Amino acid sequence: MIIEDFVVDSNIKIAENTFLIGLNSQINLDNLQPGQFFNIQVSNNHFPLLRRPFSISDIIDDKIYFMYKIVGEGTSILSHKKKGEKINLLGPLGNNFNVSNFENILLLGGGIGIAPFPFFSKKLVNKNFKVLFGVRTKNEAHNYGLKNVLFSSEDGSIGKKGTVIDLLDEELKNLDFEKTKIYACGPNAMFRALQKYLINKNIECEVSMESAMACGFGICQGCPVEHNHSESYKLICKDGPIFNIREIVI
Amino acid sequence: MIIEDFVVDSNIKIAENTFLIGLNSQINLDNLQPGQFFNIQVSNNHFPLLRRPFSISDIIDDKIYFMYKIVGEGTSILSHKKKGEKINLLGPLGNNFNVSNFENILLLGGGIGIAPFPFFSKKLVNKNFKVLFGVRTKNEAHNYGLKNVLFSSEDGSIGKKGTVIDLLDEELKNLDFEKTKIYACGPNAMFRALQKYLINKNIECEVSMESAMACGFGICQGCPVEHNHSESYKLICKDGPIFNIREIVI
Amino acid sequence: MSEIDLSVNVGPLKLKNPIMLASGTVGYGNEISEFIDLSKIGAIITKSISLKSRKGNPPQRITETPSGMLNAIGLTNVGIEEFIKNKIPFLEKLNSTLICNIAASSIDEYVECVEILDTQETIKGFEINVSCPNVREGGLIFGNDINAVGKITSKVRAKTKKPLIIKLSPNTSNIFSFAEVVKKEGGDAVSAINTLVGTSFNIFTKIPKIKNVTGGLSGPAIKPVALAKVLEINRNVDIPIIGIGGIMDWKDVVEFMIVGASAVQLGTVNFINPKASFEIIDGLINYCKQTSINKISDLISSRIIE
Amino acid sequence: MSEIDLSVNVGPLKLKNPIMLASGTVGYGNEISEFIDLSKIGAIITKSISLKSRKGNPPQRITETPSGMLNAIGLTNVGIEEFIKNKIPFLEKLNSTLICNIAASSIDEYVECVEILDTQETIKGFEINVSCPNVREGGLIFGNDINAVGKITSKVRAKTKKPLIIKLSPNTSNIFSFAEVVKKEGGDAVSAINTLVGTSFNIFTKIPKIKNVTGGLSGPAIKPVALAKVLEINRNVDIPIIGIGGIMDWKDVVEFMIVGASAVQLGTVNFINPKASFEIIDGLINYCKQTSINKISDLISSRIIE
Ligand SMILES: Cc1cc2nc3c(=O)[nH]c(=O)nc-3n(C[C@H](O)[C@H](O)[C@H](O)COP(=O)(O)OP(=O)(O)OC[C@H]3O[C@@H](n4cnc5c(N)ncnc54)[C@H](O)[C@@H]3O)c2cc1C
Ligand SMILES: Cc1cc2nc3c(=O)[nH]c(=O)nc-3n(C[C@H](O)[C@H](O)[C@H](O)COP(=O)(O)OP(=O)(O)OC[C@H]3O[C@@H](n4cnc5c(N)ncnc54)[C@H](O)[C@@H]3O)c2cc1C
Ligand SMILES: Cc1cc2nc3c(=O)[nH]c(=O)nc-3n(C[C@H](O)[C@H](O)[C@H](O)COP(=O)(O)O)c2cc1C
Ligand SMILES: Cc1cc2nc3c(=O)[nH]c(=O)nc-3n(C[C@H](O)[C@H](O)[C@H](O)COP(=O)(O)O)c2cc1C
Ligand code: FES
Ligand code: FES
Repeated sequence: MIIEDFVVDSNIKIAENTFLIGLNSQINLDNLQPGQFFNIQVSNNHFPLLRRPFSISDIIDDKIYFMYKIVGEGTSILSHKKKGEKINLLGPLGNNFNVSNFENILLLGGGIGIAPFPFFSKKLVNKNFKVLFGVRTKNEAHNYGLKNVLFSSEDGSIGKKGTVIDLLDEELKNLDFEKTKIYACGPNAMFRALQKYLINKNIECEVSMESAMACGFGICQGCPVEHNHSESYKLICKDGPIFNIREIVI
Repeated sequence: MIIEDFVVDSNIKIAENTFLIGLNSQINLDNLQPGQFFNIQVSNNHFPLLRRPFSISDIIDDKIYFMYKIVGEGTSILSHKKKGEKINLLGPLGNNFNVSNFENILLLGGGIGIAPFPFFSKKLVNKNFKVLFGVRTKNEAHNYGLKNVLFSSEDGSIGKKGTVIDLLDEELKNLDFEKTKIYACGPNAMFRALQKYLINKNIECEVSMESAMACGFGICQGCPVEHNHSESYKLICKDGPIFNIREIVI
Repeated sequence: MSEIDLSVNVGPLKLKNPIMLASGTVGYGNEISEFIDLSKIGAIITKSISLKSRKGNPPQRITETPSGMLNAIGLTNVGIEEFIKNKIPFLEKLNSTLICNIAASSIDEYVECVEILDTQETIKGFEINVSCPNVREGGLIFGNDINAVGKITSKVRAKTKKPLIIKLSPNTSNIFSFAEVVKKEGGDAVSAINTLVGTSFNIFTKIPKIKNVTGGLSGPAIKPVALAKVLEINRNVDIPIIGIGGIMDWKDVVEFMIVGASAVQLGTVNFINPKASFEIIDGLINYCKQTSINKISDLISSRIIE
Repeated sequence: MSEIDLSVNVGPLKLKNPIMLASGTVGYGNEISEFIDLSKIGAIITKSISLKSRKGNPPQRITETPSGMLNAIGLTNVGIEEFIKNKIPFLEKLNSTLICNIAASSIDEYVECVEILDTQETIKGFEINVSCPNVREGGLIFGNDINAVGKITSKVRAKTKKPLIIKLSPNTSNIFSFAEVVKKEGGDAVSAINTLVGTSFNIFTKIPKIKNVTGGLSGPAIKPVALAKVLEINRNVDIPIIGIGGIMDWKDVVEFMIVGASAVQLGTVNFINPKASFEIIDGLINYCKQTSINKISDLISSRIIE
């Protein structure tokens, strides 16, 4: 874990309300794992007060990328950062996606939940994987850093009309459940649907959970999640953000 | 009084910690008077919360200029504004310097108190005036928009060694008190010294007072000054900021 | 212009919309009327008036704090006589709904003020300030003394039939008990909150930034506290509440109404954006349209707590 | 490294410097020890410990507010047994000055906890949390009941000779009376303040942002209130005070000490900058040099009020 100022190298819009910020890294990026995140201080005064967590979206040479959607004050401030400005990162934080030996890998991204998958895809080069990217409408769609992408959209403006679960359902028709693993990232509503969908289907599935966070490294107890294997809550920032979908109460 | 976004045209450093910001004006600047000020919102989130008051420093064509010194969060944020950014102005506020028919006019600026004098000087073109500019050290000195400047510095690094009152004393030796008027702007400590210095000298003197301000236009009662001609306090933002030095309690 | 019904009732007080301008943050209306049409605002509350004029506290009176400000104005005001002579006629001309806020140093002074002002037709209601943190008498002494608040309410009630609002102090552990007493003694509504007691010192000179040493904290910093106080009252006492504290935009107004406020007051924001009340009314109309609400009063206490 | 004497005494408690890490904002030290050397900090206060482990409140537990945050963690903790077995040895190894914060649901539970923990040599003192706003029992019920605070103090005092600090609630109109009782019943110091009660609602779903509905407000927003509480205690009661509330940098520490704090605690800032305590210590050294202070304890109560 480090706390360090990073210098903005680029900050571009890649889809509606969606940006990709690239930072020159002072630290060695070799050991970073897909699914990990950094807690980012978006301004150097205390407004907003808390850091904002963002998954590692990509790493190219000595640059680290975060993909983010403007949803409030913090992400809006981030979107105004210009090349040369500094922002402070705390991390890397959290656990990572578990790459096991499955024949088929499906990466499920709901909205900005797609963020960790460019980096993750790179670790899957030799594997048979597809990215299922669910959006509301085609303006939100992009394929930055992604290969083998299938889209679903709520309004049918791109890919399959429906949710990313509908798309998943279609894909799974041709796959052997036991040889397939799903990695999902998106809003809780999507996870709830996914959890329900997977009942009675023998498919492994890891999800990257979101939560309001203060610290991001386990000292505030602000990010609990109910977990089947534990009497006490697990912490999303420290025990997660990646969990087996069957072990958590969403 | 207007509340309006102005677009930054330039923002340059003119001396140590001292900047000049130029804004393209949407409003007619013809009626603005030297000594008036605007209350400026330095950021469009609420940090800092309150506006910051700045005197009109200069007007060139359709551009208005403010000269400011970095003393805290607000002025620091202001110094980072770039061409094209917007800042919100409320004003014009306050009364103005009274230009009367005196033979000799002395403009006394202590530190950033020099700010209103470039604009004021322009209204004095046909008059016999001198600017006495007191600084701590020569790094603070500049002559932006000023003519006939004499300096004093505490460390003697530029002009007369001493305070601006010492410089004034020297200048007044050759002048007829009754035909001379002083306009002063600076910190309260300078006004207290000036008030004391002028006792028993029959010289007219107007000062531009500073105060912490919330509203700047008379609704918060946050900027009182004790006034000899009034039982209640006067408001610096509305009844001032310009007062006859003999009528106020500093 | 809009089909949304913005009107609300605060007990017997009928307002064209829930936006009021808070006492002490708009003087007597003259300056702010350069920016907004006061007849379009729910109501304007005067700076606290007392029997005799008050000079107020010496400078420095205000200072900024993180997302807030401290003030110790000290209830500067022109006194009742001057108020009636010069301030009321102006506000009358502007067609604004006028609520008169009263501060006093004794229970009798409150009563006397209300008696004198009750004949003024332009005054549509009274807000009794028992909660100013910045004066020795009539401030927190009353505000934190539940018997005093009860007595003031009942005695003032006896002198006026106009809507009677008591403005409560947040500097207490059980604000709802105060609201209870107000209701029992015949008050029509409570407003909550006045400022929180705070202070700030210069670390080099070691002197307080505010001459009065302590001041009242207002602005966005106090919004969560204000909301909790409104919620506490609303959960425990059946009395209309006017929500105050840190409102900057229409979203904050909606939040206060959801939590339990029948109307709100804007304070500090007037200093930063004197047009805020107008922008907020527009924002509320949009919000109602967007969420298919026809009557804004439907928002009041519409919180959902599982 | 520096000739400045940073040590302070909080009653019988001797600290190498006035910087303590506040309860609930550094867990049991393990995570933050990756960023700072805990042996260099004045003291670390544990997350509130209770007799049995507590699961705490369901999510969502925190939300941000202007210059602050609300939390309703609900005193999640591992319980005394696990604390003694696994947490104390770690802190002992790090050579940190350990203060144990205790929360309980009854007076007897407080007493029992202290009795059990008193034998632990690593524990250098107790901080009794009678002021958590987020649990039904042992929270504000005690914190706002002056008799309960008196009783807790005297009964706990009887069980330990170690420094005894009572952590006071700010959600009261007369915090100094509580400090008075603490002194009378043998407490060594008070810490002030715990969080202010606040809330926040989502204006579209109309549900509270925090599952517990209300939470505790911390961060820079509350600093002026915290300073005023410290000042109120210091003006009225002769007892050492640990100042807490909204400290972000060394300037804030100096402000608290000038106003009357013998030491301070850092809370929310640890989440944003876990190295803050170190940077603050450096800042204090510089300030002392710059203002020619040799002993930082000279700052305590050095305010100048005309
Ligand atoms: C481990 C982790 C990784 C994340 N990775 C990414 C990423 O790669 N790209 C990305 O765009 N976002 C990511 N997020 C979400 C991101 O942190 C939030 O969108 C961001 O904090 C919002 O900040 P804001 O100030 O713009 O919005 P705010 O003004 O704080 O909030 C705006 C809205 O977003 C909601 N919100 C705030 N924080 C969260 C949160 N943590 N989770 C869910 N909803 C929230 C609020 O309730 C509110 O409705 C991640 C979150 C976590 C916990
Ligand atoms: C009518 C008027 C005209 C002014 N004109 C100019 C100008 O042309 N150029 C310029 O640089 N400054 C001017 N000032 C002062 C300027 O408003 C303050 O320097 C500014 O508000 C400081 O903001 P900040 O956030 O940077 O500092 P803060 O962090 O708010 O304060 C930093 C320090 O400055 C002090 N301070 C803050 N506000 C004031 C104030 N209003 N008066 C005196 N001390 C203050 C604080 O006590 C503190 O010590 C004027 C002030 C007034 C009232
Ligand atoms: C400068 C100032 C002066 C105030 N004067 C009064 C007053 O005279 N009477 C009163 O009842 N409240 C007074 N208040 C309190 C406000 O009416 C309001 O209750 C408080 O500021 C909280 O609201 P806000 O956060 O929106 O400002 C004053 C507040 C400020 C900031
Ligand atoms: C997430 C969180 C958890 C807290 N838990 C505790 C606790 O268990 N016991 C306690 O006495 N105080 C607890 N506090 C209060 C802090 O110790 C401190 O009094 C308060 O946060 C004010 O300081 P700050 O503004 O620096 O954060 C907690 C505060 C926060 C923000
Ligand atoms: S965010 Fe602080 S413990 Fe997880
Ligand atoms: S600054 Fe508000 S009245 Fe002068």
